[in-house]
Amino acid sequence: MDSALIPKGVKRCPFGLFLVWIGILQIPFLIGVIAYLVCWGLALNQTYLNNNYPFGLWIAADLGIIALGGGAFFTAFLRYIIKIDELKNIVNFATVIGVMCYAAALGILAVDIGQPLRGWHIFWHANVHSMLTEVAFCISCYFTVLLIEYLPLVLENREINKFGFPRSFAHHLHEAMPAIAAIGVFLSFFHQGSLGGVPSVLYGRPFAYREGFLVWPWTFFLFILSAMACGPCFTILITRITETFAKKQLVKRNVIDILAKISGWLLGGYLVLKIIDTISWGVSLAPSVGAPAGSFYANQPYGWWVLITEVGILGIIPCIILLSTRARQNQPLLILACLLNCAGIFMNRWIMSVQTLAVPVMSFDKFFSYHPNWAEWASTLMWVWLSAIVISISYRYLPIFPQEKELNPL
Amino acid sequence: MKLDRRGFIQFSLGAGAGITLSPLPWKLTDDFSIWTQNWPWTPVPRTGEVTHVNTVSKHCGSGITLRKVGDRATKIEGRKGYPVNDGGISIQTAADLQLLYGPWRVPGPLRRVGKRGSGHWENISWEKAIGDVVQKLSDLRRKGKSHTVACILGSDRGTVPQLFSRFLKAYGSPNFIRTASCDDTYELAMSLMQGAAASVAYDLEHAKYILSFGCGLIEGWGSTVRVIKAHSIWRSGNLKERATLVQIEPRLSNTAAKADQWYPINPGTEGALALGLAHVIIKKSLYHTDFVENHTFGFEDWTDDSGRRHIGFKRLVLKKYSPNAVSRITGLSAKKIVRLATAFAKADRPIAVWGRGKGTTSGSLYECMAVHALNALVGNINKIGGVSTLPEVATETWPKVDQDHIARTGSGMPRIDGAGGSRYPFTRYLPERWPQIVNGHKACLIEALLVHEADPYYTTLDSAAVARAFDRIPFVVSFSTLMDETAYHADLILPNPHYLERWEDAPTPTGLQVPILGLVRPVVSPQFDTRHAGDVILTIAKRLGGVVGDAFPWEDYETVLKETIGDKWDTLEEAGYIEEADYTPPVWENAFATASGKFEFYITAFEQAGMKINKDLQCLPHYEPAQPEGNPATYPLILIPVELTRLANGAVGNPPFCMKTLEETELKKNDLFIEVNPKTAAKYRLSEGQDTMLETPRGKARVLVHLFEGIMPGVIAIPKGLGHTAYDDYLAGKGVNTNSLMGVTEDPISGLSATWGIRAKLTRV
Amino acid sequence: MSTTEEKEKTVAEGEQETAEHAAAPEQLEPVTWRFLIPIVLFGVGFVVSLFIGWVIFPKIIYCEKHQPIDFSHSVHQEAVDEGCESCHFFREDGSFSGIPKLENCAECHEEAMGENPEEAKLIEKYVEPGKEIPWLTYASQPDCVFFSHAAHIKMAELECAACHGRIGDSDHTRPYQCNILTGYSRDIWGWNIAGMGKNAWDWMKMDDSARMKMDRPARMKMDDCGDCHEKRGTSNACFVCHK
Amino acid sequence: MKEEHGHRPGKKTYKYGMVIDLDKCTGCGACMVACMAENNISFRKDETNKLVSNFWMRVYKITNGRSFPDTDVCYIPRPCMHCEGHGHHHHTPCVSVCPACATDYDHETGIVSQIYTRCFGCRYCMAACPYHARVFNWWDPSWPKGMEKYLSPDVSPRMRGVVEKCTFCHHRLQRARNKTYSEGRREIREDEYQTACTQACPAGAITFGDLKNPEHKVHKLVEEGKKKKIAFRLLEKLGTNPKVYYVSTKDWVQKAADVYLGEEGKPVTHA
Repeated sequence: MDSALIPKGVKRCPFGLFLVWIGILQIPFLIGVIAYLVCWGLALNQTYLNNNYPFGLWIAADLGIIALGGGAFFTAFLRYIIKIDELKNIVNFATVIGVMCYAAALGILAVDIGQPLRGWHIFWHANVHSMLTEVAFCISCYFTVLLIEYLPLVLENREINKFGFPRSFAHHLHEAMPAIAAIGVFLSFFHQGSLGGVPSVLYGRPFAYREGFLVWPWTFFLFILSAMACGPCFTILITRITETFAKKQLVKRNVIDILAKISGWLLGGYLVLKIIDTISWGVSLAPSVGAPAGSFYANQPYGWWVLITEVGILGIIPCIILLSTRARQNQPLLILACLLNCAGIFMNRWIMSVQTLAVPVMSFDKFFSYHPNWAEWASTLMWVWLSAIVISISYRYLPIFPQEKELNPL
Repeated sequence: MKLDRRGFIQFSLGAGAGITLSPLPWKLTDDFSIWTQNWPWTPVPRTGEVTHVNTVSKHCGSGITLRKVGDRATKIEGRKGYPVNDGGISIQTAADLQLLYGPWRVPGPLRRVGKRGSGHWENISWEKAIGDVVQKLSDLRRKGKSHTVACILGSDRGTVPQLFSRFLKAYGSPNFIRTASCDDTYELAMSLMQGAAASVAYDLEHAKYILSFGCGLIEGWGSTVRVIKAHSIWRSGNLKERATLVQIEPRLSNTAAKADQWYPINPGTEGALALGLAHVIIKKSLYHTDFVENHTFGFEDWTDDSGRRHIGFKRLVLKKYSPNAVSRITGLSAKKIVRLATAFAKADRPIAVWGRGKGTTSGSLYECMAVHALNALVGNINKIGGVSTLPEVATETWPKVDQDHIARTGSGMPRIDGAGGSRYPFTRYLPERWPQIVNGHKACLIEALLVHEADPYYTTLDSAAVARAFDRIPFVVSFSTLMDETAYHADLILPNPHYLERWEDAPTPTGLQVPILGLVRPVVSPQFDTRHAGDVILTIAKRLGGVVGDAFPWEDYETVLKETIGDKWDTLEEAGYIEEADYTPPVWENAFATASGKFEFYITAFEQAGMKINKDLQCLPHYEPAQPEGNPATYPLILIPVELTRLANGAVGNPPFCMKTLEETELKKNDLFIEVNPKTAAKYRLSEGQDTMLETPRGKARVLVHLFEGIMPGVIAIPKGLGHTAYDDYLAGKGVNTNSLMGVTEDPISGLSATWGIRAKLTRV
Repeated sequence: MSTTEEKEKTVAEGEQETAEHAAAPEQLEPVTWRFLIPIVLFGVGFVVSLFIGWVIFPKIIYCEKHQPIDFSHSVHQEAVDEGCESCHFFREDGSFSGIPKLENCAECHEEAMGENPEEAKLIEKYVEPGKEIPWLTYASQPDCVFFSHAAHIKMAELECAACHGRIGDSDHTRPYQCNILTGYSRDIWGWNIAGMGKNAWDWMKMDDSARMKMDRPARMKMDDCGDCHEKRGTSNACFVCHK
Repeated sequence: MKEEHGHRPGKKTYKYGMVIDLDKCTGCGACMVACMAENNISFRKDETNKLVSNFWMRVYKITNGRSFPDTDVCYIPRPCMHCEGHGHHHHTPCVSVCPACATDYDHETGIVSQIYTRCFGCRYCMAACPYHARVFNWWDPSWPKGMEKYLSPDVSPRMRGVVEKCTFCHHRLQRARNKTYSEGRREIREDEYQTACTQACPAGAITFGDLKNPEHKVHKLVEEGKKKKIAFRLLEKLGTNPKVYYVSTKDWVQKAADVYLGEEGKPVTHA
């Protein structure tokens, strides 16, 4: 019954089935909405955040999501600036994913702050010295950019495209895309870095604090690199998931392979730097404040295993897979690599935000462990479900995968 | 059609432009911003003229300055230059405004409706309320049952307590009871050993070596601020000048933590240690020869007129309390005992202080005497940095009460607590004993009970027995300002104003060596329909008429106060206090009003009072092991109640601010923590925060375990001051009342409670 | 879509439109006024919204209240000899008494001193029952603001009028306007609804004497305090004006 | 950045700070209560979870981690350190990170402010402060009926969702200024500006004043303490450069001040 809206030459599941699918996604989504209302209505005592853990799941998730969303800017960068043409077949989808990631980032901040109605003070009374200000500005700017990148896709919907104006507008946008992408890329490079700065300028927290290059601590660059390394993997992951649900191939494997390979190299580079950074921190910075590196891993659940898992299992292993052509070609292995890589980034962001606060600084500080409560989980995951809904709709009605027709002739 | 669409667009473009060029969006943004910054439900305190007024705190006798904004009291601060505290303030006093303005105040006269303790009250007029009391009391008096009326007060010093005791005298009852404190024992010890009719005073400020037998000096012994200030003096100057504080206690209390040396000994063996130290001092003849030889009696063996030989303190101590013997009792090595004794005796200005915790329990007389004997040995009695008797600022005496027949017979009757009788001739009050006696008789011993500035229902040992005793008292009247447990279980509440709303005199705070009279004055307008207890007593007496009425010639309490202070009034009102700074205690020659006219190691008073003394031992400071209640087999551990600085455990409940300052290892939600040594814990497989059942012969309670290295293995400590049932849920329902776990162990010679702990067991739940 | 298409369309629409306006026979010179339509429509929208923004909006956002008593500053100024500080005095601790309490008024107005009906009102409504007068404070700031009169009057030696305008010479109390959203007096935002103009940023440039000529007080928003502090080289740290 | 404000040459500046004598401090807690009463700090029925309860001044109870009977306990009162943030980037840790300029370092007084109406509760400053000196309003503050009566108009009550902290009783400085100005003076005398905790402390363990002024007690105490090697600051090594000094003759306490592993490799612990 919605066939008129569905792109020409492609097949979609029956409308009823589609409704059921959306309906199912609605349920967890609505629970998330309730969590939001609870936190806004009854204040943040409804979470497990406390004075020792002013940052928790929300901030960690924010850092993680933005890193994953890095796929959008990086693919755009490769497509429009480095001009790797194959990538035009996946850049649309990368954009859709990016839009949702950044929407989530902003949405989560809106519940994390204590006085959401005053949130705009961050722009109105901005403190240029604060990493958070930098982040806020870049994120919101880049979010607009992503929307602009997403808009032509919407306009290319069959029905909308009938009207002259949208058509031409979409057309012009497409022409402007490289420029827009360039802006986006610039913004992203910046805020991905600033996010790295967020924990690392805290010189009261020796676990996260880093010296650096000019005003930027080393993590500034680590974050950029890691975002570029995992972004594409996340894009691949979501693409493959979509394919599974769509029960058809949507992107040619060579396209995916390019992304995977690049991702592998970057991940490798990142790991090298990360290891250097960790070691130099361990031998110079940590001791300089009177605490052997070991004392930072003294309290469970934040023992040495954290570092090993993050760098080893979730770093080196996927890196090897992505770099070896044969392993990469093996689809299950590729998926595994992508999964590990994304998990690794998430873990890294959690460590940089939450473990930073978990480590007692004053010698007589008690260690307290923190785990998010239902409200934090529900409100964070809400964005996963919402993204699923948006992606489903976009996939159904918008020409996102240029190769779909070719790969699945009717 | 199309035109309309375009037209609309053009119109809205214009509108948009117009609005943008109008203040509307910009101003709205700004107003919205302001709106989000001042929520209507966030209180905005009223401003006004700031004034400062001085008065005296009833908690610790400190001078305080109230900061007022308009008619509102906004802050209590320590009064600069006040002799007791000079600017400092105690934690409870600092939070007092919460009690003044708090919902736990009794709003006006209340009469019980429904079951007692059900918390159902009706507001009645003062007329009616006082009418009820007068009715009841006159009936009893007519029936010749005047002696069945009792009063329980927190103190017997100052005009208001005096009015109560005078009332009983004129009315015809001997039953004026003061709630328990170390004064009970000290007054006894001082009267027996020095023939003085007052409690003790310590010149802590000038002492150089302070040997504390379980005194919670820092926790709030005597007048909190004053002692802490003294401690600061000990800690001032260069390290050599500094005084030495030695704490003897099985637990690392605040005082122990601040002490230079902490000697944990088996609980309840303080007396033995004191005698052990005496042994060393005598043996090494380090004692003050002049004082001991010329101004004491019963040090050496002596023969009485009948030619009977009596052993002296010296022989007794040398015979029975050798370091090794004492070491076996106390668990402290003989070497340490010798070292400690030597250090103490050789120190310049040593002083031995006694009175467990904050001094809210009476304790063993012989133990007190043993410690006091140490002071005698080093001859610091009435000396600078030594011990003297609590001095008071002299005030006018009241006209004698001329009693009628009923009054005479009534007040001639034996006291319901058995104090002052043939068995305990020297004891004045037995506040922990009356519940058993009341429960022990079929007949109703107390027909009417008046309670003022005390919370016996909460503070008396063995809560279960106390509750039963209360049930057997048909008429209970509380004068409480706050809805405390006693008020909650009373039949009638005649609320006294908060001390910030009323006049009263504040006599020398406990343990202070200088006579000080403070003036408590109304600095806040009355917040509720309250009436001064003094005035209420006057009215009751007048309404009863006859001799009772005649005994109270003053028309109101203010007159009583003014006339009592007499010609000093103007000075007092002007300065807010009178301090006789140049007071010095009498010299040894005329310091002792005992039969021998000397300081008595050997108490002669006992025989004179016709007490059956079969052994000299009974007249000398000695150690009588006071075994804690309970069978060691079933109750392997020893539970000691401890007092915390930040937790008020007296008649007044802990204010919310102070509750907030409790450590997370003292209270968690509504459960308190007991302190357990990790070794003990390991033995019973208990871990930090463990949910545990604490059981004693007197009761059981659910508690949490806190592992603390500062407590002696085998001993567990539980904080006093929790487990309130009245007040408000800022305080009520949190933790347990230690008194519900404790029983009364009577001191054989004084009849006072010598309870310092009880046997207990822990089982995981 | 190309621009030529656009034009054709417009014309087409135009014709159609006139067709509807059948009452027009002179179809020969149709273009003469048609081009006005968009401008007119735009203009209408523009004017209407300007009107709303400048005239109606202020009426809505501010509600007007009147002082309990129509007080004449000028009359009292003559009666007293210490100027403003006779009634608006400094206390010993340097704090400022602000609007006088009833007792201050009662010092003179124990009984009526004249026939003035307002005075009569004062006496029987407030002095006799001993009820404080519920004055509406024009210059009251939000609770988060700390303002020291001592600092401004005693130290900086500013004239009262520098901020409060010539209220001291007024014969009647002007209506008090209260912002329905924030609940604050209009004087804070300033009487120029645009938050600009003579009373706003101009007054910073004026010397005190000029400033004193203002009949209405100056704007009293954070930026104004900030500007003046900047100008006079006084600290602008947060806690200087916040509590 | 508000930090530069009031940083003007030729202007008399103060450097207010504290010296706390841990030998004298008895852990009685009067400072905490005095602070709560002075600064309209809210309280709730259950305050036993210290992670969400509101303290500007918090007294820590620490032990040396030795076993009975060698255990020792020390009390460490902890107000806001009002860090000068020397060393690293000359920024107070919490000030430089605030995205909305809701807190600043006043170079005229050395006091770190907190503006509740500007703060929107991102809590970045709390993450930046290693002393836990900053607390968040997890609840909307409320007072039992009648108790608003004791609220002081000098300190603005906070709302939910904002961060607050010790201000060295800045309103008392304002009071002192009012007084001096009305007396035509500019200099504020030592006794005219004292914090609530300093005044309340029965032990006289807290001394407050201008660290730069050699006439002031704090200055003398710091000098003397440094000479005797008994003065120290918390987490000196981080370079936060706090303005609160501590004095203790106990060796293990001095060590505990810095990130350090105590006797037998056991860290000193919060008792």
